[in-house]
Parts: sequence; structure tokens; C-alpha cells
Amino acid sequence: MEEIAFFFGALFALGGAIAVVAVKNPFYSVLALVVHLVFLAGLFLLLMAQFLAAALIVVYAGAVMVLYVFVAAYVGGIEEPKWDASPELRVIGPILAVALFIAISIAVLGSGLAALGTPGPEDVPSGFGTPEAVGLLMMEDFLIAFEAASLLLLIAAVAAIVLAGRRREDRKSATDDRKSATDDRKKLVKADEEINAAAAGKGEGAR
Amino acid sequence: MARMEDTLHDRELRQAGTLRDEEITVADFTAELSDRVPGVEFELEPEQEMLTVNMGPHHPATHGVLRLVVDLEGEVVKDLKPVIGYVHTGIEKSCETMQYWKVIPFVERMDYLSYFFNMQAYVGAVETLVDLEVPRRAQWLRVLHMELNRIHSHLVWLGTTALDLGAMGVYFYCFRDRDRVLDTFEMSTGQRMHTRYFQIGGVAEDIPAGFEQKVRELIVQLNTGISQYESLLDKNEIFLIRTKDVGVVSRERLLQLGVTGPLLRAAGDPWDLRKEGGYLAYPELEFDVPVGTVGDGYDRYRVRLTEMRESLRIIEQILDGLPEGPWIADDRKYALPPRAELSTSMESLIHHFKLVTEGFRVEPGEVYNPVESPRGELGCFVMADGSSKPARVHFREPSFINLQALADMTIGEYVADLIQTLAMLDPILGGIDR
Amino acid sequence: MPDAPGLELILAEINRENPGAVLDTSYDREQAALIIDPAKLIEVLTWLRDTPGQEYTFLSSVHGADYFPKAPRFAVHYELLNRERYERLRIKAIVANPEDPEELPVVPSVVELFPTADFQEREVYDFFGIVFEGHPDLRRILMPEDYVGWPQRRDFPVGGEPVIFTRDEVTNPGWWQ
Amino acid sequence: MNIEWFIVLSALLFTVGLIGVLVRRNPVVILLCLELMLNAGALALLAFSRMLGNGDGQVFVLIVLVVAACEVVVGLGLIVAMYRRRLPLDVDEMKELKG
Amino acid sequence: MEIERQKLRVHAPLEQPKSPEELRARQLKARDMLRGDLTGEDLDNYVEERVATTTLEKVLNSARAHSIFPATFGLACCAIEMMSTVSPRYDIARFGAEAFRASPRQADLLILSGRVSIKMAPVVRRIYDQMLEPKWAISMGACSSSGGMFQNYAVVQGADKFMPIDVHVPGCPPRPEALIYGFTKLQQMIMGNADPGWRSRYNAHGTEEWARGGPASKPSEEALEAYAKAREVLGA
Amino acid sequence: MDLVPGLPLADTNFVDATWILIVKSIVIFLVILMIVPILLLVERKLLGRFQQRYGPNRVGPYGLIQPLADVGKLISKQGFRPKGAVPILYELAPALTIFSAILTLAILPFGDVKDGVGFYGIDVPIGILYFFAFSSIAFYGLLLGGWASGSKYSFLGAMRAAAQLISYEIAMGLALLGVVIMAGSLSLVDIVKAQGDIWFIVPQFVGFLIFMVGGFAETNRPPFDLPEADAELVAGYGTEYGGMRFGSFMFAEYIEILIVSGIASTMFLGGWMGPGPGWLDPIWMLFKMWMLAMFFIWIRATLPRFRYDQLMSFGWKILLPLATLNVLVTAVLVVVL
Repeated sequence: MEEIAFFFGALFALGGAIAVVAVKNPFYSVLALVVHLVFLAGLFLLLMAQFLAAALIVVYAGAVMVLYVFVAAYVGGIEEPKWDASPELRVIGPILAVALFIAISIAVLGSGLAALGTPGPEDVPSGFGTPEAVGLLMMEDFLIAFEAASLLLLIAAVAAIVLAGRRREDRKSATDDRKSATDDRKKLVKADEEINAAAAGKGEGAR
Repeated sequence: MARMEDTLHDRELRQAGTLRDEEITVADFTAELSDRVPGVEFELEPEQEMLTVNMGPHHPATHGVLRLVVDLEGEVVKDLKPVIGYVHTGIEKSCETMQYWKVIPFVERMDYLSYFFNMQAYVGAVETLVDLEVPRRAQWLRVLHMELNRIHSHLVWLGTTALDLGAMGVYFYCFRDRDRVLDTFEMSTGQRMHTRYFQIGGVAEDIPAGFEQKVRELIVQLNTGISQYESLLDKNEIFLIRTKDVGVVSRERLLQLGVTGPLLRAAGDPWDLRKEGGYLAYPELEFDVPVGTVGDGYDRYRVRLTEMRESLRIIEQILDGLPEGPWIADDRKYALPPRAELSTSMESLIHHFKLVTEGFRVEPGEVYNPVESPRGELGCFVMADGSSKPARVHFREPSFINLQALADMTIGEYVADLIQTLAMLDPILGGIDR
Repeated sequence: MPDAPGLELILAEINRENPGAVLDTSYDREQAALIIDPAKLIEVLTWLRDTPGQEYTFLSSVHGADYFPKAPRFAVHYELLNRERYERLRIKAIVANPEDPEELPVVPSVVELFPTADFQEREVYDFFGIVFEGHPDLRRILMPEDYVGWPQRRDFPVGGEPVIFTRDEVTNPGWWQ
Repeated sequence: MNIEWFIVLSALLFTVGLIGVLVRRNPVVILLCLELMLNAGALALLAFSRMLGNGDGQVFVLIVLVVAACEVVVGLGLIVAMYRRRLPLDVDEMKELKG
Repeated sequence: MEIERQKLRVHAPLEQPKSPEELRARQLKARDMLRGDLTGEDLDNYVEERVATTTLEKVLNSARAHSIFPATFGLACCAIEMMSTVSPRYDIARFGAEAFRASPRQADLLILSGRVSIKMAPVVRRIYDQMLEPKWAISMGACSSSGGMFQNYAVVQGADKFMPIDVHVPGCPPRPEALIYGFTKLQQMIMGNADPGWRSRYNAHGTEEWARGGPASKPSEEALEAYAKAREVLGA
Repeated sequence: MDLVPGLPLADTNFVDATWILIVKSIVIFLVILMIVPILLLVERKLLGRFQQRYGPNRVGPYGLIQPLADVGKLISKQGFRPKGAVPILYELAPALTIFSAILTLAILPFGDVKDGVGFYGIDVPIGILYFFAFSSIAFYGLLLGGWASGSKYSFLGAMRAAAQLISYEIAMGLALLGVVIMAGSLSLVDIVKAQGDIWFIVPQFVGFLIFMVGGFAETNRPPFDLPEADAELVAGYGTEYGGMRFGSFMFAEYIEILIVSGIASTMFLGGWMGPGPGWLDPIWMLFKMWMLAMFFIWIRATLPRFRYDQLMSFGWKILLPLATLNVLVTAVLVVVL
């Protein structure tokens, strides 16, 4: 059962990843990455990381990929021809990558870590991978990392605003150059008696 | 100037697919047969980040078949061009083929929400042409119906505007009250819309017994109705932020653009032909002209709502002081005799026959007769050439003129505000296209 | 309304500055009108708008007229309004018939003076085929862009305009002609 | 289900991401491929965490998520800024950092 | 000269019809036999087609009849009265038709409310073509039914010149009651599965995409040919 | 017994037998499936009453069969895809929307564990995060629908929907955080159990308000119905959809209303708790959901629509700081008291 779940998830996660690289239109790449993420979250579940699976979906699929969607739609579907890398990279790139893969595989499989060949210990601490456990770890053992991460997020947010925000002068907001209404018109809006009288008088005169 | 050849040449080019302008022509329609929503044609111009959206002619918020070619940058309107003519009916041409008294039903169908005003503009012009004095009772009856019509028109405006803003309930309440107003029309004229009640020289028929009672009831109902709208909209924060400070154009610019009616009054100009021109019974009646201070959507809404109340005031005065007397002029040369006379008076029968078969002739001349319609100055220009048919009938439609201000009101606003401003403009496409 | 003598005064004043601008006056059914030479249209309207004491600042309506059997056939009417005194004044620019019937009569555009004339001049062009020189965007406004003919001329037939559909085009090309 | 499998999958995903970064020229897609590589790393971390029965790896993954989010925000900000300035959206043609 | 006519009751006296459907079937049969258009098996098939609808079809037709979403589409004066039918007093919602849909894709009924000008007619036809089958059209008021009083250069003299109309509602403008009456007539028509045979005349089966060989379905040969020719003629 | 031995989905709390899980899922699905048409009908009828008219009353007694007629009609409409649409994605979008909406139903608890059966689909330890995860997937349904239609109105509608969803999801999450802090658990069952003394709507009233406002925005209901504002964008992301695909979007919208109502009544209104014997629990839960759904309809009949920028600034400048403040105050109070 577990094996089926893994291969199913792995197949789609890998398929999604390949599609990200292979399709021409960036918009489709984004969608492929969403598929990849959903199945990756399934794999996370297999590793008993429930909180991270949910976080992956909420943060990645729910927020980060939305940004990608916006940008891909904004920039427009600029399609590039398939496999049109710079000539030197067209050959070297894949070779490098495959070499890296082989290196990693050798490193992992040849590492002699006996535990690698097992599904992991059965007696994980209770609540392993729940929000509670992760939260405790975060707040007790890794507080500095947590704070650093929050600082990083803040800096990134500021940077994004600086980068993508429009310069002030060419921004013409719809509400900018309007004067706010005064309060006295809250009661509208009847003409002064004089204006009316004058108008009436004129009307009679003309008749 | 060989414009004719030019047009022909353009047409050939367009059919050959080599000439394109932003108009979607018949040829374009059929040639492209695009699968999009009606009339939607887009192109993204990356240089300007502009999106050209084509609203209409079939679009729920254009109050008919108006087409707006809107350039959007994000959600902000950068340019706007109204394209009109989708209900062009050729009424002015048709009027030229009809005798003077047969034209009345045609003019009613121009601005189909203010038919009494259209009639008054036309009938008044013809009366000036033939120098006919309208009896006092007829004048008062005309004012009564016109003011009821003003309320009716504003009710439809309020309902559709509220619908455009998403407030469904108000739409239904407005139409409930509108039906009540139409009941009174039905009682006095026999029709809900397009009543053909005004005749040259007076009105078609005296009001029936019980009419006054009915209108008095209506006044009470409308007063509560208007209070209901106020409590539904005026205390609604969303409505207020949607309408306040939106679509402001200065009073001077509005005057340059020829805008009249509630739009001008909302900008603070108490210009009302009922006061200025003083036609019919208006000089004898007491009413105020509501004006706004800022000229935004909220002021337009307030001005119209207050106008409805003022109209109710006028109606009440009319009911109190309706003079007795004939309701149609005595001059049988121009005015149809009352129906009852036909069975007793031979002369009336002859007049009736003559009027109905060949109409009456009018000495050559030209007259421009303006009235204050719910949307502004509604002027009727009638040109007589001595025959029994008018040589030209032209209407100065307030909706048509006011529409020119739309671009000024909306450029730089959000697309949602465009909808709101358009609704506040209250264009009636039948009036615009005629 | 300016009455008949008042009109004469206006005529005299305008003609002093622009000789021959105003051809005639008419005072009929309590409605005052100036009949003018279209070549001097801008000058007359500017004078009426800007001269103290006149101040016809509001242009109510612009419409065309076709006096068909008569000799100067077309006219463009401008309904001016003085909002202070509530006085209306009609300016009639009578356009002489062009020699060639295919040619279109020409009148200067007043959009610069009165922006409200924009749509109305387009409408007059659409229906009467009167060209307004200097109009920023003179296209048909109510009729379809590729329509041929000037419908409200008095010699244009009233009825019977077929609709052009692709489908009919296939079975019977040019069936509407 | 042995941990090796996860590690191999992680390596595969990383390789795919790397190929993408090397051969694609659209900056949006390159960012996406970076995401792929980060995710591959996250998967490996989780696998090791499971192998050790220790939650520390999960905290690392969370930090990776944060880093990824930051990277996205800045990267996309750069792309939008480039687009606004009508620069070509092609990494091969971007040779200078001047705006 | 004597004309021989086949008598209906030659061999055996007919039984009394058991149901209205049967009666109707006999009437149709009798009419066509008298006319002599059809004979034998064809006749049986014809009658079966006309009269016998399956239960499922009946249910579906009933569903269609009672859940009509009109398009938000107003043209002129009649549009105001059309809006009135939704209003509290007339309340077309009772028939399940208050859900006015702005997008033609979701609408089942096009109410042509007002005069159709020559500038608007192609647009109207296009909206009709964009609606999905099954779809219907009501022509409301004199103008769209026949041109009405506007017999001039600008108005199409009757909307059936360019699209199939199922129900005509007279009046200028018709009262909301009249429109609702026309609407209920349309409902009856839908439940009776009556196809007046107009669709084929106006080449109005399916949507525009369908006619042009869109992705979702196959176009008819004729439609394909016709549109190809049209494109050729227009040089597009 | 676990459904999938390796899947630690429900290992912390009570776990049912597989066949019970299957029966439960079918029952929950069917119940909601029955409720949605009733909700549709009730909305039309109720709107009618708000607007001084009757609403549908001709099909069946009191118009009760009206939704069936609607469904029958929608199903029998022509199958269709616009020519400019993207082939598979266009069909996928409505399915995705329905799929994510239905999956979220699984975590709504209709009662405690009784006789060895939990009255809920599953009780996941990540609890409320599950809801947010699937609502972020629902976003792709709308986005694909708008984008794949190949029409500009759809596109604008989809973009509005996207911006709206992500803006309000944050405020919603923060609003629920206060409850989570008070209950000390993410599991919905635990949260309901924690409301034995007092429903969280009393201490967390601000959170409740924010959550409901966010819920209106999540479900695209008025006054936040900008993505399908028919006055501006014809029908928003659904412009090019007809027949049952359009029906699916509508169906999903109503399921989402029920879900938001369900989550709100679980988190704030004491879930299944109420007076009376234990077997009344699911009834109470459904009753609370129903009342909140009625609230959705009431608002629809009353309020006008926001403008796009107002919607955005309301979400970011008012709701978000308010929700943050709410969380902070709750956290401080929970620690201090």
C-alpha cells in the first residue's frame, strides 16, 4: 500500500517537475509546478510530516504560486522555442546535471548509512510531525533560526516593494487628485431660498 | 469634397480585410466570427500595459445597447469612447411622413422613460407654431402627469443604479413603486407606457372620477417609499464610499459640454427650465430646485431623490388647486373634439373627420421648444413648410448631450466607478439614438 | 428673447465688425433668429458668446435642416442661450447648394468654441452629409460606419433598408443592391 | 518504504531542476526550477528526519520554505521591474545590472 | 371524375381513444393519410416521432420549460416592461425564470425587447448564436415582431428576418402580463417538444462554434461549406 | 485499523474502521448534496420574500422541485467549449472547484465519538490547516476557469478572484488563530470540546466577525462578489461557461458557503453542542450551519458591492491589522490568565 502511494506520488511529482522544465509557455510551467507540489505534499505525508505537507500547500500552492500566476499572466505568455538554450549549455547543462545526479547517487548509496535501507524507526516520538511538535522545536531549539527567518521575510518584503513598486510620479491613483467632500453637504442640498426666488422671478418675467 | 466615394472606397477596403479601424463593422463581425463574448475584442499592448475592453452593446450595465470602448490600465480607465446608434430608429425621419397630430406616438418612443415630456416638447412646439392657447385645466393636468412621469423616470433610474451597484433590494422596491405610478397613468390615459395623452391644444381626456383619491394615496406611498430608499442607501457605508467623490466634473466644464438637468444641479447650478422658462402651470406652483455642492455620484443621487419629493409637492398643489374648465382648446381647426361631442354635434363630426383624414396645415416657420425633462433640457425643434406634415422634427435629447461628459467623468477612475458614473448619468439609449 | 428691433441692433453690430456676416434676421412666433453666412460662423458665434451684454454662452442644440425644393438647400441651426436673462437666439447658417450633387456642403466646426457641439455635429454629418471642417473626429455616429447615403435628407426614401448578413451573402451575393 | 527511495527521488528532482536552470532562458521558468531544487532539498531533509526519528529536519524544511518565499518575492519583483523597463525577459540577453 | 379516397373506417369501427395522446396520434395520422404525403411504415414512424416521446425526454423537457434563464438583454421601451416582469407585482420568478444571466452562454432565452436597428441586428444574431442549445427566443413588442410603427430605413422589419423566433408577443409595449403569457406559451411549447422547423431555415442549430466546426462537436457539412464560402466572399 | 498503514493522517486521535470511513464519507456527501439544492431554492425563495415577491412556486408543491428542474436543464444543455479556450484546462477548472469543495467537507465534525464511530469524516491533527490547504486549491479552479476561457472578462474576473482570495485568506487564518490559541489544538473536534463552558464567539467575537467577512470574500458572495460582478464583468470567470460546467461553479459556491458556515459554527458557535439528547448533535450542527447560510443570503439581499480597490484596502488595512491585534491580545490574555 505504502509503496503504491509512494510510486504514485513520485511519478506525478517527477512528471510535474519535468513538465516545468519542458513546456514552452511559462504559465503552463507554473501550473505544472502546482501539480508537482500537490504530489510532493503527499510524499511529505508518507514521511509523517503532516504539518509541513499542509504548510507546503498553503504557503506554496496558496500564496507563492499565485504570485507566479500573476507575474506569468502580467508578463504575458512569452514562449520560447523548446530546447533553445545557449549553444554551449545545450550540451553541457544536461551532462553536468546527470553527472551531479550520479555523484549524489554514489554518495548516498555508497555512504554505508545502514539506516538508509530501512523505512525509519517505528517508534517515532508521539506527535511526530504535528504542528505541536514542530512548533515546540522551533520555539525552543531553533529560536534564532526562527527569528532570522522572520527578519529575512521582512527584508524580502521591503525589497519586493522597492523593486516592483511604481515610481511615485507616474502613478496616478484614481483617488489621489480628488478633494474630499466637506461635511456640510451631508444634509443636502436645497437651493437657497434666494436662488429659488430669483429664478422664479426671472421665469415670470420671461413669460 | 468627395466624401461619398471615400466611404465607398473604405467599405471595399474593409471587405477586403485591409482596412481596420476600431469600429467593428458588419464585415468584421462576420469575417472574424470571434468566439468571445459579444463585441469583445482585445489586444494587449505591452508598451502601455493597456487593455482595450469593449463593453457592450450587450452588457448588463450599459442601460441598453450602449457600447463603450474602454482602455484599461489594470483596473483604471485611461480612455473611453462611447459608440452609439444601436437602437437608432429613424424616428425623426418617420415624423416627417406623418401629419402633425400623428407624430405624437413617435416622439413618445424616443426617450421611453419620459414620454410625457417628449409629448409636451413636441406638442408645445406645434402649439407655438399654430398659436394655440392651451386651457388652464389642461396645463395643470399636463404638469400633473409630467411630474408623475418624472418620479417614474427617477424610480427606474434609482432601481437600475442600485442594481449596478449590487443592491438588489432597492431595484425591486423601486419597481414596486413604479408600478403604482403607472397605475395612475393607466387610470387617466388607459396605457401604462406611451400614453399619447397630450393632444395639440390640451389633453385627450379629462381625468376620471377617483383619480384624485388614487394620486393622493400614491403620494403617501411614495413618501414612505422614498424614505425607505434613503434608509437603505444613505445609511449604507458601502453605498456612500462607492458614490462619494466619484465622477466629479467642474460646473464650468459641464456647461461647456452642454450638460443640463440633475447632473448640472448636482454640481451646484440651480438651472431648471421649470423656474427659468416658466412654461405651463409651473410659475403658479411652488417648489424648490435641489442643488448639490460637490457634483459627485452622491450628489446626483441626492438631487434626484429630492427632486422626487419636490415633484410630490407639486402634485399635491395641483390636486388641491386644479382649476375647472375645458381640458382641450376650443379651436376645432387644430384640436380634436372631445369624443362625447361626436354623437351630438354634426360640426364636431366634420371637424373630427377632417382632422383625422387630412390633418391641419401649418404656416411655414420654425420653433424650438424646450422643457425640463428628468434628464435635462429636452428641446423639440419643429419646422413647418405649409403642408400638413412637419418638414423636420428634431429633438435635443439631454441623454445624447450628457453622454459627452462621460469621458470627462470617468477617465482616471476605476472600472467599477465607470459603471457607477454611467448609471448616475442616467442615459436612455432610446433617447440617445432616436 | 431679443425682439425684432433688438435683432436689428445685433445685426448692425456684427456687420460693423464682420461685414456681410449676418444676412438677415427673422422674428417669428416670438422666436428670434439670425441668418448668417456660414463662412463667418465662427466670428458670429464668438462675438455672441464673448461680447459683454450678449453672452450667449450656452449652446443648447445644433441641428441640420433640409429645405429641399428651395434653392439654398441646407442649413445648420445653432440654438444659443443666455442663461442670465433666459434669452434664446437661433443662428441659421444657410449653406449654398454645392454644384455637383455628389459633393457635400461644408460648414466650419464650432467644437472649439462649444465642446457640446461634438456629438451633434457628427449627428448632422451622419444624417445630412454636411461636413464640418475642423471637427476632430467626424465619423458617422448613429448609422453603421459603412452605411451609404444621408438618411434625413428629404429626398432620401423613408423605408426599406435590408440587413446584411453573411448567410445571405452566400446564397445570393449582393442581394441588397 | 525505504528512505533510499526518497533520497533518490530527491536527487532526481534536483537534477531536473538543475537542467531547467541551465537550459531555460525565461527568468520566470528559471525561478520555478530553483523552486524545484529547493523542494528536492526539502524532501531529502524530511527523509533524513524520518530516518532519525527526529524533528529537527522538519524545522529546516520550514526555514527552506521561508527562504523560498523570500527568493520568489525578490525574484518576481526583479522580473516585474525588468518588464516595466522594457528589458528583454531573457537571461542570455541580460548582461548588465543597470536598470 | 370521381376521386377515390381511402376511407378510414372501412374494416372495423375504431375504438374510443384511451388518452389524449392517442387521439392526437389518430388525428395526425388521419390528416396525413388524407393529404397522402406518407404511407405505410413511414407514416407510423412519423406519427411515433411526433407523438411518442420517451419518459426521459418528457422529464427533461419539463425541466427545461421550468428553468428558463433569460439573457439580460434589453433594447428599447419593451426592456423596461421586461424588467417589470421581474418586479414584485408580476414576478416571473414564480415560473423559475428570475435568474437573468448576463452571459449568453448561460442563458436559455433571448427576449428581444424593442426595435432592432440595422446596426444592432448582427449583434443580436451573434448573441443568439453564442447561446447554447436548447435555446429559445421571444420577440417582445410590435417593433421586433414586425417593425411596428417604425417602417423606415433604420429598423429591421421583424426580427424573424435574421433569427428564429419562437413566440411573438404583441403590444407596444406589451404589458408585463402579456410577456408572462407569452412565456407560459413558450413553456407549453417546450414541454410539447414542438419544433416549428425554424432552426434549420435560419441555420441556427447549436452555437456559432458548432456551426464552424468548433472543438466540442462536429459541424454539419452544409454549415462548414456555407461558412467557408462566407469567409471567401468577405476576403477574410 | 488504518486505511493506509503508512499514512499517519489520523494517528493522533480516534480512528475508525475502513468500512465505517467509507459509509461516513458517503453519508456526509449525500447529506450535503441534498442540502445544496435546498439551499439554492431557499435562497431564491428568501430573496423573493426580501423583495416582496413570491419566488419560484410553480414546479411541484410550493416550487420545491425547482432545483431539480434547474439541474435537469443544466445537464441537458449542449456540451461546448469556446474555440479560443484551452482544451483540457477549460474542462478541468469546474471539476477542480467542486473537488476541493467536497474534500473540505471531510473535516467538519457533526458530533463526538459515539459507540465507536466518530461523527465526522476524519479528524486530522493539522485540523484547520486542511481547510486552508483545500481552499488554496479551489483558487486554481477559478483561475483556470478564467484563464482557460480565452475571454478578457473571464480573465479579469479570475485575476480579481485570485487577488481577493489570497488577501482574505490571511485575515481569515489569523482570525482563527485566536480560537486555536484558546483551545490549544488545531483539531476541530478538540476545539468543539474546548467550548464546553463557553462558546468561543463570546471571547473571540472580533475573530468571528473577521472570519465571516473573510468567508464572504472566499465564497465570492455579495458584497464581495467582484469576480463575478455582473454589472462590470458580465459573469466574471464564469462568462464562457454554460450548461453543467457553469452549474458546477454554482454548486461549488454553495458547498463553500456551507463549509464556511460549518467551520464558523465549529470554531465559534460550539459545533454540535446544544441542549437535548446526544443524538441531536448532528441536527444542532446542521442547524447552526443553516442559520449562518441564511445570514449569507440576508447579506446578499441587503448590501451593495465594494469597489475593487476598496475591497483590497479593507482586507489589508483593516481586517489584517485587526486580526493580528486580536491574536496578540488573545495570546497575552491566555498567558496571563
